[in-house]
Amino acid sequence: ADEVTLQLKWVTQSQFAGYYVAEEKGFYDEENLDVTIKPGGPDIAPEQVIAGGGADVIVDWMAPALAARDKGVKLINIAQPYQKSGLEMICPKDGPVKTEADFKGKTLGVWFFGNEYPFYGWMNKLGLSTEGGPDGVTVLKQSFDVQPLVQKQADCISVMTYNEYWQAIDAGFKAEDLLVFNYTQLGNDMLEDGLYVMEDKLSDAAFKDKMARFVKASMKGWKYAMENPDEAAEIVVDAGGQDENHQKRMMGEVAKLLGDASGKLDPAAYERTAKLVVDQKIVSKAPEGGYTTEIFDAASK
Amino acid sequence: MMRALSWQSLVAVLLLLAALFQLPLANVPIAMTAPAVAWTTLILVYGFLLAGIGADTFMRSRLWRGIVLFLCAHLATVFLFTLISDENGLARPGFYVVLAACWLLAWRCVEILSGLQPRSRAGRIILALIIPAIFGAWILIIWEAVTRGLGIPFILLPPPSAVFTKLIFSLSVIAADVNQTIFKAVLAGYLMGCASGFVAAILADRFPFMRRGLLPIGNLVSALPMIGIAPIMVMWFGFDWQSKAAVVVIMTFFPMLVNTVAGLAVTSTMERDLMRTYAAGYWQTLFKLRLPAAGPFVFNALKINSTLALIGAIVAEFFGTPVVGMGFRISTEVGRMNVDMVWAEIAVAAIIGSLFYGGVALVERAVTFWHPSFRNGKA
Amino acid sequence: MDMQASQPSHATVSAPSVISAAGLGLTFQTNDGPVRALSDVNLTINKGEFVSFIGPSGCGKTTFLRVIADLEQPTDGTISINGMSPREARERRAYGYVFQAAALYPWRTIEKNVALPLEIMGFSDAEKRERIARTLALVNLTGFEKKFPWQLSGGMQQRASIARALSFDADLLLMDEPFGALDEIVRDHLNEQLLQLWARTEKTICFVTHSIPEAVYLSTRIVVMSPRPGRVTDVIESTLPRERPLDIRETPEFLAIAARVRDGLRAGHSYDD
Amino acid sequence: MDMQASQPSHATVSAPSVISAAGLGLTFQTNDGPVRALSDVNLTINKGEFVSFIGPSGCGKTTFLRVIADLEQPTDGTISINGMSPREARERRAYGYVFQAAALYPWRTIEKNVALPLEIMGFSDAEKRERIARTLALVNLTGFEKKFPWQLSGGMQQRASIARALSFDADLLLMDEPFGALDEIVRDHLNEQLLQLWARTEKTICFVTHSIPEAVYLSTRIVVMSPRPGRVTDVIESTLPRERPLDIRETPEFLAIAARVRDGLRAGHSYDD
Amino acid sequence: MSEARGNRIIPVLVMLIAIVAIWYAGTYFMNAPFQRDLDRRAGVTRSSGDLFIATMTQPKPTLPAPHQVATNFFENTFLRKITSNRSLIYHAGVTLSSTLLGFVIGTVLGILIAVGIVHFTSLDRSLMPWIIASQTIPILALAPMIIVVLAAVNLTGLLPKALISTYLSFFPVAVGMVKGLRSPEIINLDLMHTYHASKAQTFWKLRLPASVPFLFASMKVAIAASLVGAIVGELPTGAVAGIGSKLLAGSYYSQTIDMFAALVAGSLVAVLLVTAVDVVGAIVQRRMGARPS
Ligand SMILES: Nc1ncnc2c1ncn2[C@@H]1O[C@H](COP(=O)(O)OP(=O)(O)OP(=O)(O)O)[C@@H](O)[C@H]1O
Ligand SMILES: Nc1ncnc2c1ncn2[C@@H]1O[C@H](COP(=O)(O)OP(=O)(O)OP(=O)(O)O)[C@@H](O)[C@H]1O
Ligand SMILES: [Mg+2]
Ligand SMILES: [Mg+2]
Repeated sequence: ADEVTLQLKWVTQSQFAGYYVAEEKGFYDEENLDVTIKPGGPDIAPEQVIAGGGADVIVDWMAPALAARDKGVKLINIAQPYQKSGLEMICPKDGPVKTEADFKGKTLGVWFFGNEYPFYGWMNKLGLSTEGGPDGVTVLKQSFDVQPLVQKQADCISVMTYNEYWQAIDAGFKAEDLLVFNYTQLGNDMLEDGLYVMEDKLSDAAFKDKMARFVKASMKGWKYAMENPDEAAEIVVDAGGQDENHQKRMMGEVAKLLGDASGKLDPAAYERTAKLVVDQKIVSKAPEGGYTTEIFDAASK
Repeated sequence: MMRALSWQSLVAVLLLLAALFQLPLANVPIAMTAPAVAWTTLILVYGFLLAGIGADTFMRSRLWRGIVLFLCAHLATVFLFTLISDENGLARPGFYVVLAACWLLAWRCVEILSGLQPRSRAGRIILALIIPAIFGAWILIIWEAVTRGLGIPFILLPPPSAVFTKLIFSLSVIAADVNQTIFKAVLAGYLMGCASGFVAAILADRFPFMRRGLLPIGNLVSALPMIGIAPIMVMWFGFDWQSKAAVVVIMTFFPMLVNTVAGLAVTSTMERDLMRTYAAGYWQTLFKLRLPAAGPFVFNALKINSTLALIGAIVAEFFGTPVVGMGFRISTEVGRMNVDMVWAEIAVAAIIGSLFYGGVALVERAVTFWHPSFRNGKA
Repeated sequence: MDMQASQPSHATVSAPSVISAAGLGLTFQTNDGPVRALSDVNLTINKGEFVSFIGPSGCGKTTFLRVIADLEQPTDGTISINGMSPREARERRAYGYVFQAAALYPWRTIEKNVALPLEIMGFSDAEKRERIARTLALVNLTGFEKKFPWQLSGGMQQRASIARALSFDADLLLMDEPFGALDEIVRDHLNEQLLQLWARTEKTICFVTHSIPEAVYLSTRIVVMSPRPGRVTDVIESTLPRERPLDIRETPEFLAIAARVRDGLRAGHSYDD
Repeated sequence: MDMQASQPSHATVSAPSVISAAGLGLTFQTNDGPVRALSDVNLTINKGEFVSFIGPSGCGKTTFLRVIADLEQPTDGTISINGMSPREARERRAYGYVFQAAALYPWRTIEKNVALPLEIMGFSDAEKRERIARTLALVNLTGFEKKFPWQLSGGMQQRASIARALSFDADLLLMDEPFGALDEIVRDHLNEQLLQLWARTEKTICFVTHSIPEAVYLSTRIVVMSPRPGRVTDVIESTLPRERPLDIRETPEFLAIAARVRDGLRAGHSYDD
Repeated sequence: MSEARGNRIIPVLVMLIAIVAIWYAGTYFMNAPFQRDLDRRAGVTRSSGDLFIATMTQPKPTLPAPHQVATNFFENTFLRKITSNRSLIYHAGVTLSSTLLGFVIGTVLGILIAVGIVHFTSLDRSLMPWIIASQTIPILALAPMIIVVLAAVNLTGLLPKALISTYLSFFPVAVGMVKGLRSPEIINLDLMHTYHASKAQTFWKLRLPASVPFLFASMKVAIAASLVGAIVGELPTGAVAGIGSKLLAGSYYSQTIDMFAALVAGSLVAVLLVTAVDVVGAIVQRRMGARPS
């Protein structure tokens, strides 16, 4: 079988259920693939891993992938399982923030490590400085939980619809207590979990073929996960995911972001993301060739 | 006077001969048209190296031999690097062979300098600085040669020259980070942690019951992975420097406690009996005998803590910060693929850490000058 | 052997007793069981006496001095110093103690080391200066005030520690092998000076030594001790005059006393340590 | 004073010279400038002699022994050991050295400590066993083979270190104040034993001491030294017979030699250390 | 004897009880504000006793109560199969293996460096300042990158984590051993010289045995450092297994109770390791004739 190493962006959880399901259900085997799934973590940059040759394909967000491309690591998107963004900002309703206009002078929690771009894009659009002060917002590098809200260290914090949002609920906030700013709804979203490979490897036909089979099997896994969320969550827990209930709920939420679960990249979404990274000067020049439909097309045959 | 060729020189000669079979040393980029330049460089490199070997073999004065070797080895290295400076991944095996010859001569130079016994204080200080400096420089030179020569991807390991450039151009950002991490978190935490550890040690000393209860616990806690509490401290004390300082306080408290208590116990029975014969009180004995005697131990803790404090603060910043600070910068810039910035911060951290440590060591030398370890300064 | 050396058989019966021990015993509790360091010691020392203690290693000489100085508590018998308990005597700073090692504090200069007891006892600055100068001159260390202990030879350090014990002018001096580490010539010299000091100041001195000639040369009385358990086996009165030039040591009288001390010593000695 | 003590004026002129020093000098370079530790030492020591070195602290006694042992390099003059350079002599293991402190290795038992030089010199196991047993018996330590040094008294430790120096049967013994730390009785006993050993084995012994009686009692010749710079000021031949019971020390002949040594010593002495 | 032991244990017990009491008080004060917020949102009013109980039983407290931690620790230690990835024993085992590997490599490396420094002046002069400087580098910040870079050259699994432990543990060993190898007094070295012993003989028969107490003292520090290295090294390996991953996972999901249980497990491992080194040291030194204290 052909060996493929997949580097995830984060720890094992239902966010990546499709890949674990494809592995567990033998979809990869059907395509004659031997897939190794490497979980990520807070300080793992998948871009670095793939540049160092530690993976064949990675799950990454579009903005950091384009940034890496700008730095000479020629990453290219070959499929886009997540068609919608799961990023949100939540504020307690009894807090000072009621609308976007109230952000001025407030403290907002943000994740970094490549996850900060949508936020900066949004603030850019609102014309708010992120340097603090009465006319700007104070940015906190937030931990990956909802403590800042519990401890009232921030007025609003970042959450993923499928993960931290539910931690807030678990911590005792009710849905009606929370004000939600959804990046997708506000039109500030950037593409999230997509599959990326090194561009130069695509010149190898065998590799291309391997990737096409990988994408095909992975999307089959995603479809299965969408249809059988509880089973998918259990598979994730068996693979090392924490907290079964949490994973089940996460799977339900993730399913909402997959769209038709085809893994097709919407060029318009790509262009919007590309424009945002240029606007924010994350990259020095407008990205070119950040994606290819070749693999996806081959996979859908 | 001719003496036997030192083994470093001998091996260097052999390496230089071997390299002749490996020419050219580096692929010349197509853009660079004049091969004559490459040849001139090669001749210069060989010339300097052979001059160095000659000096090592024929010169009389140790000092001058050291100086000439130093110049020859490093000038040769500089010219060698011009061969691969245009582009990454140019070096061929011969390059490394010649580099190894340069390194051997530098080693020989260090050996000669180590053998010098300068009479003047200034001479000794200069020597004490220059020898490790050569060693450090060669770590950087080899690093540079490997990253550039092999064309290692920038985001895995940038060459030191790129790190240095980045450092120079980002001074204002780094200054803000240093201010946040070092001057707020580390300094405050260090002072509080050391002071409270010291006071706790004296309390433990005054009340034996407390000592017997606290010390086993202190010994235990000082072996614990205190890094694990960083996320908890962030949870409790918020995102700003206070939580980092709290981590530093906890990490520095126990080493200080344990060391000071040990230090307070070092006085000999006879020294303490002397105080008893004067019918001296507890505090008189403490201030006139036991604290001065504990000095070396207290400074030991201060030195250990100086590196612990830095590491603690930086790691704590991984778990949540305002958007400034060395730990913040390191973790976010990795995410942004600005690896040169990461290394620049690390370099600054190392320099500040070394200065911090060195400063404490100097104060130690001034305060505990009487301790035998400073007296018989046997090299 | 005169085991009941309790009463001073000496001439000056009228002199007040500075130290008087009766049935004194001390047992240390150690891991391997009790160690009987002193046993049934009866001894009275009068004002102005110079008493040497001699005996093999481990016979309790140091322990006895430490009991006097209230550094150990006796387990049997009684002892009184100037009619007080050792504790009271210590709190009134009744004695100066010279340890076997110099025990100078390395972070203090010689002058500061000598000043140490004066600081603790709260002497005024002027008085401190005066006393330091005087006692350092007494032990021939003028000019070395600002040196640190490790910059001095062993003999000079020992002299500094004697100066320290003298500085506050206690009437009783307890000296535990103060000259053990010195060569014979320096030792002779210091012996002479100590005798002079004693003659001049009328202090009472208890002096531990391993050297028979030193004991005979210095003392008005020599207490010979023997180990296991530590006890007094002989008390020898010196018949030498108070005025003693160094070459008194070659007189037959001196040698006779020395021989008696040696016999006393040998009797209580075993050879395997 | 007999400054040119270069020729042995002793009876056995025909005995081969073991050590001969001519114009020997040694200057240490220190931070505060050069220290002249030895200056113009002329001395010949013949086979079978027992030579004591005596002199105030810092006069170069240890330094002289260390030069013989090739632990220091002389800066002037020449010295030869059995006709070889000190270095060659050391490499042929020509001497045994007993340091002032016992310097036993605490992690080795007494027997292993004595075995140390034998191991290094590559003796066979059987021979090692035999020699250990023999030398330990010689210093009266049989039965203590398996003890660790701290389980022995100071005197026993010192005897073990002497056994160690004797174990490989060098013809020359260099002993630097070996009995300095012992009390008088033990010292007397060891002195007697050392004399017996010397009489039996015909070794040549160089012996440093601070004690005049010890020097006189042991030696065939006494070398008196004086400091700043360290030099030989007197060489005194002993007229005592080879056979010496302990009480020879009270004879007038003994006292006369002792007095001469004391005079020689005092002449070269200054009192400030 | 038993009285002496009682004298040693009672104060420790009292201190521990005091700590637990303070902990409970802390639990109340740390958790109460959020509990009040919750109650306010839910419109509940509680008596103060009720509030106290509520702060002790929060599922995701800011500071878990000692009994919550103890229960969690007990369940995850004794009630789970050792192979289960919820078992703390399993995670401790993972951390232990890389700790020990790193510790062994670090100790060997430290000894080698010390031997080099003691025998070559050029190394002594040039290396020592950098060994100190090396420890001021926040290696922990570098750990993720190191693991990625090592993965790039196909070093994965135990070794990369162990190397971080190595980096932290070689330092105390090197420094301690330099001291130890230099601890023989001049007189002992001179003794070897009079025997015309070779450098190797001097090393094996004098320097090495003399350095043993120093070695064990620094190994105690080194093994604790090694444990820190292993825990930190686990964070960037995808939090798959090990105490570090439990800490991290706990912090992702605000499972403070889990985090504290993991901390307790880490502490126990630390105590065990340090004690083990201590015991081995005592045995070795006893064999070598150290005086029982
Ligand atoms: N603190 C102690 N604990 C237990 N035993 C002790 C203690 N101090 C002294 N001893 C024992 O008491 C005995 C007498 O000791 P002491 O120090 O008085 O002897 P010494 O006559 O001064 O001998 P030296 O001439 O060697 O100084 C010895 O057997 C010694 O081991
Ligand atoms: N390594 C050294 N460096 C510098 N000076 C030294 C050194 N060793 C000895 N000296 C000096 O050389 C002189 C002679 O010293 P040495 O040790 O030979 O004296 P000694 O006669 O053995 O004295 P003691 O009786 O105190 O042992 C002294 O002044 C001493 O300070
Ligand atoms: Mg004593
Ligand atoms: Mg000497």
